[in-house]
Amino acid sequence: MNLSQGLAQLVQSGNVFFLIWGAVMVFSMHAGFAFLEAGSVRKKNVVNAFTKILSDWSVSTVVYFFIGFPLAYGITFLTPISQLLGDQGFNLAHFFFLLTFAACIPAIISGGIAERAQFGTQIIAGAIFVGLIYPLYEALVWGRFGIIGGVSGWLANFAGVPFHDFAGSVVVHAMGGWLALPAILILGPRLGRYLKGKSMPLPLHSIPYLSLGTWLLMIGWFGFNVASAGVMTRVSGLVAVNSLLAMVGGALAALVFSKNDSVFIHNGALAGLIAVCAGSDIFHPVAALIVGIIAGIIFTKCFVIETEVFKIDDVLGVWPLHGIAGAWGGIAAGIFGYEFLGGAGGVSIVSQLIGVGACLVIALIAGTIVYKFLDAISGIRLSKRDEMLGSDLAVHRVKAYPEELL
Amino acid sequence: MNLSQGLAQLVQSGNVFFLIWGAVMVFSMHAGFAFLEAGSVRKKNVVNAFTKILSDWSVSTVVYFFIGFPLAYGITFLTPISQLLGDQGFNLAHFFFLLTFAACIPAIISGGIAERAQFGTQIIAGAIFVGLIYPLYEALVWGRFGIIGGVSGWLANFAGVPFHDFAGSVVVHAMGGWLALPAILILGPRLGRYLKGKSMPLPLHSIPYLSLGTWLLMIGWFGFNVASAGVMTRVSGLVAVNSLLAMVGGALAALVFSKNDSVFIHNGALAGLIAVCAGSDIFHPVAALIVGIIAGIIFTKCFVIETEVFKIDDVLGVWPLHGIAGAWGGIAAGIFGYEFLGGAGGVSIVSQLIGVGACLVIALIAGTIVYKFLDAISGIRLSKRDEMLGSDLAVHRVKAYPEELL
Amino acid sequence: MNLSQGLAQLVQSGNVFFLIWGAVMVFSMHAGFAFLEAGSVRKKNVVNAFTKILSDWSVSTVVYFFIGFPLAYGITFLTPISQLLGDQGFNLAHFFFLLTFAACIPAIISGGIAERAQFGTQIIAGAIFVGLIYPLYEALVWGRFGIIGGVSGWLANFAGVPFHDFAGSVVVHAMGGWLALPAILILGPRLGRYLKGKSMPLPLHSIPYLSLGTWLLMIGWFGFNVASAGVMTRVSGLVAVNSLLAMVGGALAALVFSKNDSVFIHNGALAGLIAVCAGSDIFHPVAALIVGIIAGIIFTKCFVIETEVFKIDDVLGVWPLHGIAGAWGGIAAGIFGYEFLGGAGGVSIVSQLIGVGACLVIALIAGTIVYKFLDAISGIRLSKRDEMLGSDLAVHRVKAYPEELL
Amino acid sequence: MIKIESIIRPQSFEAVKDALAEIGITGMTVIAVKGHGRQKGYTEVYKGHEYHINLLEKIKIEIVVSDEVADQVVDAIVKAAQTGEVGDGKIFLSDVKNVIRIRTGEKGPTAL
Amino acid sequence: MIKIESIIRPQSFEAVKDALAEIGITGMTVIAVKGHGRQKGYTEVYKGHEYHINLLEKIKIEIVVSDEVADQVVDAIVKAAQTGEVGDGKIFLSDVKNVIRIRTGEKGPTAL
Amino acid sequence: MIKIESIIRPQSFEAVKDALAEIGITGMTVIAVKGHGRQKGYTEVYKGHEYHINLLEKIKIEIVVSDEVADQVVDAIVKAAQTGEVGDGKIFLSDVKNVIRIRTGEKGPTAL
Ligand SMILES: Nc1ncnc2c1ncn2[C@@H]1O[C@H](COP(=O)(O)OP(=O)(O)O)[C@@H](O)[C@H]1O
Ligand SMILES: Nc1ncnc2c1ncn2[C@@H]1O[C@H](COP(=O)(O)OP(=O)(O)O)[C@@H](O)[C@H]1O
Ligand SMILES: Nc1ncnc2c1ncn2[C@@H]1O[C@H](COP(=O)(O)OP(=O)(O)O)[C@@H](O)[C@H]1O
Repeated sequence: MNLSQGLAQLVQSGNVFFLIWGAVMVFSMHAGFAFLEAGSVRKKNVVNAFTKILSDWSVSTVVYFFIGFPLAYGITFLTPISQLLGDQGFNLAHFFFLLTFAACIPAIISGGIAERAQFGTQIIAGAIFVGLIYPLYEALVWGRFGIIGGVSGWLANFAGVPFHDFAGSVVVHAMGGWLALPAILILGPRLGRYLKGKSMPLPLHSIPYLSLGTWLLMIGWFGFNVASAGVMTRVSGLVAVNSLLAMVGGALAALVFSKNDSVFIHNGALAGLIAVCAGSDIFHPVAALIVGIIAGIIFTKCFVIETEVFKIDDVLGVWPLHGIAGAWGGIAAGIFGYEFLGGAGGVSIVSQLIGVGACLVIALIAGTIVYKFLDAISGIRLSKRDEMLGSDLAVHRVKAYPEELL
Repeated sequence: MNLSQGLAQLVQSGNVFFLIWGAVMVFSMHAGFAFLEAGSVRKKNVVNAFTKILSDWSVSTVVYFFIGFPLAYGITFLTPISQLLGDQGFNLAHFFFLLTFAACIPAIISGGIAERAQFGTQIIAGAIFVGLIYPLYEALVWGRFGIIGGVSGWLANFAGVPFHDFAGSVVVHAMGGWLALPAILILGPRLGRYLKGKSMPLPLHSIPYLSLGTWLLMIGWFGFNVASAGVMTRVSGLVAVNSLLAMVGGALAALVFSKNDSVFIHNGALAGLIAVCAGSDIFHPVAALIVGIIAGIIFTKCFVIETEVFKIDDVLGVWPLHGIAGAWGGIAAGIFGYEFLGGAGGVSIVSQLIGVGACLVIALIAGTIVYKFLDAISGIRLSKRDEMLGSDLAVHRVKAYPEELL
Repeated sequence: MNLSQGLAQLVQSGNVFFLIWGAVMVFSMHAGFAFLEAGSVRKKNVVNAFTKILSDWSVSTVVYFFIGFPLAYGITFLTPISQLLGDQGFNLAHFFFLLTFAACIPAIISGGIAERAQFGTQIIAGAIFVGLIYPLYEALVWGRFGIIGGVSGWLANFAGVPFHDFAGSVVVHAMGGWLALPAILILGPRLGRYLKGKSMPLPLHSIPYLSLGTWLLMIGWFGFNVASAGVMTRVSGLVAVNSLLAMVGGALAALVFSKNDSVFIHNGALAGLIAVCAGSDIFHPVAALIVGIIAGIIFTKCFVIETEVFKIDDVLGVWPLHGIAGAWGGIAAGIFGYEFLGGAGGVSIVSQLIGVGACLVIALIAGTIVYKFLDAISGIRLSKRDEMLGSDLAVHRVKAYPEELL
Repeated sequence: MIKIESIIRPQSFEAVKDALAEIGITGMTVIAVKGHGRQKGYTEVYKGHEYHINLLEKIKIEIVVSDEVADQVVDAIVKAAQTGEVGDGKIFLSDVKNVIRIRTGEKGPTAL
Repeated sequence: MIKIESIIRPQSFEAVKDALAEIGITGMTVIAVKGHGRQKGYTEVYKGHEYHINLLEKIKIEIVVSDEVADQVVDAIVKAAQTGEVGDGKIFLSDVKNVIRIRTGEKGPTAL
Repeated sequence: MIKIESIIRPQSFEAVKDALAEIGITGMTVIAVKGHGRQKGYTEVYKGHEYHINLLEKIKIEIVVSDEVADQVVDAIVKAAQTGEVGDGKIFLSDVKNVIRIRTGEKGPTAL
């Protein structure tokens, strides 16, 4: 083997390894989703949280493998193994990495509709989103249609530069959050959540689980953003540190604005991470800190408005967290990405607004149609009796702590 | 430094880093073993689960460093440090990676014999397995004897191709599961597990811990399988995606066959991962999915038959999980590895059956001898009083939640 | 791109990725600190543990980014983004990695002063340490002053070789532990910890959390030590295996000396890891095992002496763990580092003693001044009422398990 | 004095507490219990083995009052906790001979 | 009516429940308690400091029945819960003045 | 015989247990309860929504003794559990008709 072949092979190996590393990091975020939800619901719905996240992941894998990924990128894996191995399985590793993003959609929704949604219909809704809706928008931004995100797509022609979403503030998080909103509205609040117009927050199960979930998400997020470079040779320390600074910005802002509230500081860190995805490759670190601070404030304020003023029972606050902070991230890339604000340039606020707007429209429409349809066909909400008993016993016939008292 | 030296050094660095990454991933699986067991036993044996796994790991490290690894590969580390550093410590990294496999043996057994086995004798049994029995079979398959797995070993001559076990479905999991079986049988069931011939499953402590353990195992497994390539330059996206698909296949099959049972979906995912190890480098992804589905069904059915029909008190179901699904994985490599079933070829069902058979025979004989011997010498079971009190208080003199009620 | 450019770029990418990998590993150790503390305190201070660690992390990030890192290394990031991206963000990745070390300081202290220290003042103390004190000593050893650790610094001239602390036994752990000591002494014991001169250990909340925290620390530690190589091309399998052997040495020694105590075996593993950091690049593996064994014994004995004889209420035992075992690690590098004891050489016991001594002096003085000062200004201890109610309700107005009983 | 022990559904607890507050009762001791009665339970499955569970979560409230107000308290609880379905719970009344307030050492009805 | 409070070992609970079911008793309230008595405890060690613990886990069963059946219930419990070793527990009997079934408002023995 | 039910602060429990041991009382049953009374509670905030909580953690100790020693027991508890601040708790005394020791089947005061 000569030198240039050796180097090429090493580059390829490095790229495959890099993507697998990233994919596994984001895979571990799904354990984070599970614990975040398990900590935030009541004890009687804890088993359901774990089972749902793992089932959603599994179904997502199958539909994204056979349908979603081929749809978004025009690459199918129903080809001979020799072909799959041709590039040391780089395409497969790429699929794995992007699957971990796609599978966030049902995981995000799950937290909003917890404690009263049916298990079966939610799995189906998740499959539809991961198999069709998400890949559609993905194809527009990152994939083969490129109308919004392609360097020579329609938007690039229209606004000068394409929509920029480096690691999915919009493609993943805003999409998930805005798909969740119709689901939450159609389902209505949990029994006892609002009594005679009075808000009666239902106590959560466990701050330690909530914290564990958050840590798993925070840790894995560095895979989410860093490996979004796509290949190791484009890895960037800037992406890592921007993610870091936005995360701590969100945490600190939430801490201050909530007066030391533990639930908010954890969610604030996540809000910062969600907002920084889009522009983490082009922000100056100081800008990333600011973007994160704003995201932390957004979550702290919007969650309270959503649940107390609008009386929308969004259990984990996924709409303000992923939906609004994600949209903010997309817009922020169109602000702090500009060179005069310290950014690396190559963005346009117009493109960003259009890209974000397209996401919201698609998500709201798709979410409404899918959940209305499923509701009409088979119902999406647990029966009153099942909801009172808790989905753990009603659906999975086991309690979170089977041994407890006798 | 010239280019070719630079490249060679980079390759070597990459390989060392790759193996350390893999080793750490599998090391983290041991936390998974601990939580899986802690969640599946009763509260009074939770501390014991944690202490046992960490002690087993520690003892395994020492015996495998001084005895097991040298035995299997003919490499000793009792040499000058200059020699150890010669290859940037590649051999040491390799040892670390393989230790993480070897140390699975006592961790697997631990789950089957939980809640009634003595702490001390089990440590000794683990040391014997990791120091002698496991390295023996390892040497036959992967190591310096190569009779079963070597390209020019006896089996390769006899059946045309050697036994193929890429990442240890058989070498690690079947070995662990079939070593556990005699231990479980010799110990007998826990007090109260079968009353007057009636099966009375003892309730488990915590589904969240069981789930955490499973997630740690699932995440780390990508290190287990991917880093089994041995060097970074042979990393393969196919291995990662095959592992993924078998995992979700196992999870989904278990979910369906158990009617939404949370314990089964988690174990089903593990069954899929166990079964795919052997052939993850040569399966077509679709075949990996099928192998996983079958593994999920195997666990769901066999566990119930084992514990309800045969009345074998295998607490975590390690025999069906690691033993049977592991053996299935070895055989599956000899089915779906064939080119006409989409595989990469180079396997023989005859070799696979012989390789698996050899493992089972060695494990059953060694397990029986070691546990019978230890039982005769010093007893392997807790006293009735200690078992009723729980091993946490009896052995470690502390409860899992010392603060609870006063 | 020609070959040598290609190789150079690959080396750089590898180095950036390597450091990010390491940084994320050590970042995940902070979840470990949180769970270790949450498991070791009483239920009424669990939320505080999580909130404190995340707040400390966030504040540390900001102060180390703007002040600490520039101070220690003379590198600032308030430069144009083009410059930050020049080396693919290698400097930023380096900052991230070193931040994860710096942020250990408040996390270490946190465990010693738990359950009675004020939230706000502790955040400020942490900021002072991470922004000024730690970077000062860091600059002396690893950074731009180099008086103690530089190859041409004062100590190198005085004793022939500079102070050797590969991965921070002294720079990080001893510094943290000896800064904690004055804080613990100034605060005094928790209410009810010593009654009429009698020691009344307060029961801990959860062994599973303690174990989870320990596992997170143990796993992440391989990033701590391995990535201390600084660049991937200097990665060393020896460092990984030395860390491993010291860890199991510490665990086994603690297990034996504490008679199967679960708290001690977990802490013993950490003691081994703390002690091995300094010399993990130059010890022979057998020496690493011995260093770990001694560290395990040190913790087991010193903790009991500290809390039972001297009646110092060091909740998690951070002084014996990080302080004493860390200092031992620094000294051990000056013993087992010598070639006649199997080491790689290049060390001097005189340098090690001076380096360790300097750390202890700086830490004791700085810790005393900072805490005395804060105590005088605003008080560092919770009011009696708040301490009795627990900091969860007093400071964060939420309980760890809000749902519990009604 | 009379001791009123009520076993109620957990979800009725807030309403009962409010009803008691309305009639001026604030002293009470609350215990998490499991109840067994006519109420149907549910099925639990543990690793493929089915169980029928009929120990259900209940809340027990213990209130000691002077004889005169006992009836009023009982009525308030019944009203607040009644759903009409099996499992609403029971109230048991029994005599209390004496009460001591630890803080002051006071004895008898005034100590309540 | 009589209130029968039994404090038993947790591991005897299933047997006691079965024995009660056999004689037609299903109404009961169950509480997890800690008991202190003659039974030896165990040693706990927390970070090198030894404790002797003698608060042991027990189950308390409260059953209210009409006077006639009280003896039968006591016998059934004693039989099912007796191991003969210290720590088997105690049964306390006391009077109950009235019972109310919340679901219907019924009072007196028929409300049981 | 008399049943002494004391509701005390968790932090007083060790002192009460010691005081009881001193006067020779070791048989007791202990229950974790929540208490509601005059004692001020605290504010809890859950995701931006404030609550006032006044169910506080208490320990309930149940002791059955022969009539003669009841006063002595009450005095010991009051002394050990008194801090003088609201929330110290209450002691309730009531009659017990009979006691059975499960281990032996013994009945009456000697079974204590
Ligand atoms: N005889 C009894 N003694 C003690 N507790 C009882 C008795 N009967 C019922 N209970 C308690 O009251 C609860 C409700 O009783 P149940 O028979 O289910 O409903 P209902 O009171 O509506 O007929 C039970 O769960 C149990 O806790
Ligand atoms: N005087 C008492 N008052 C209240 N509970 C008691 C009393 N004596 C014993 N108990 C309860 O009965 C349990 C068993 O009592 P113990 O003295 O250990 O055994 P035995 O009843 O076999 O002599 C104790 O753990 C405690 O819960
Ligand atoms: N009438 C009552 N019935 C039952 N328990 C009571 C009653 N009054 C008080 N308690 C219990 O006693 C505890 C202390 O009472 P509280 O009024 O707060 O203080 P104090 O007894 O010092 O006036 C309460 O938390 C509650 O558990």
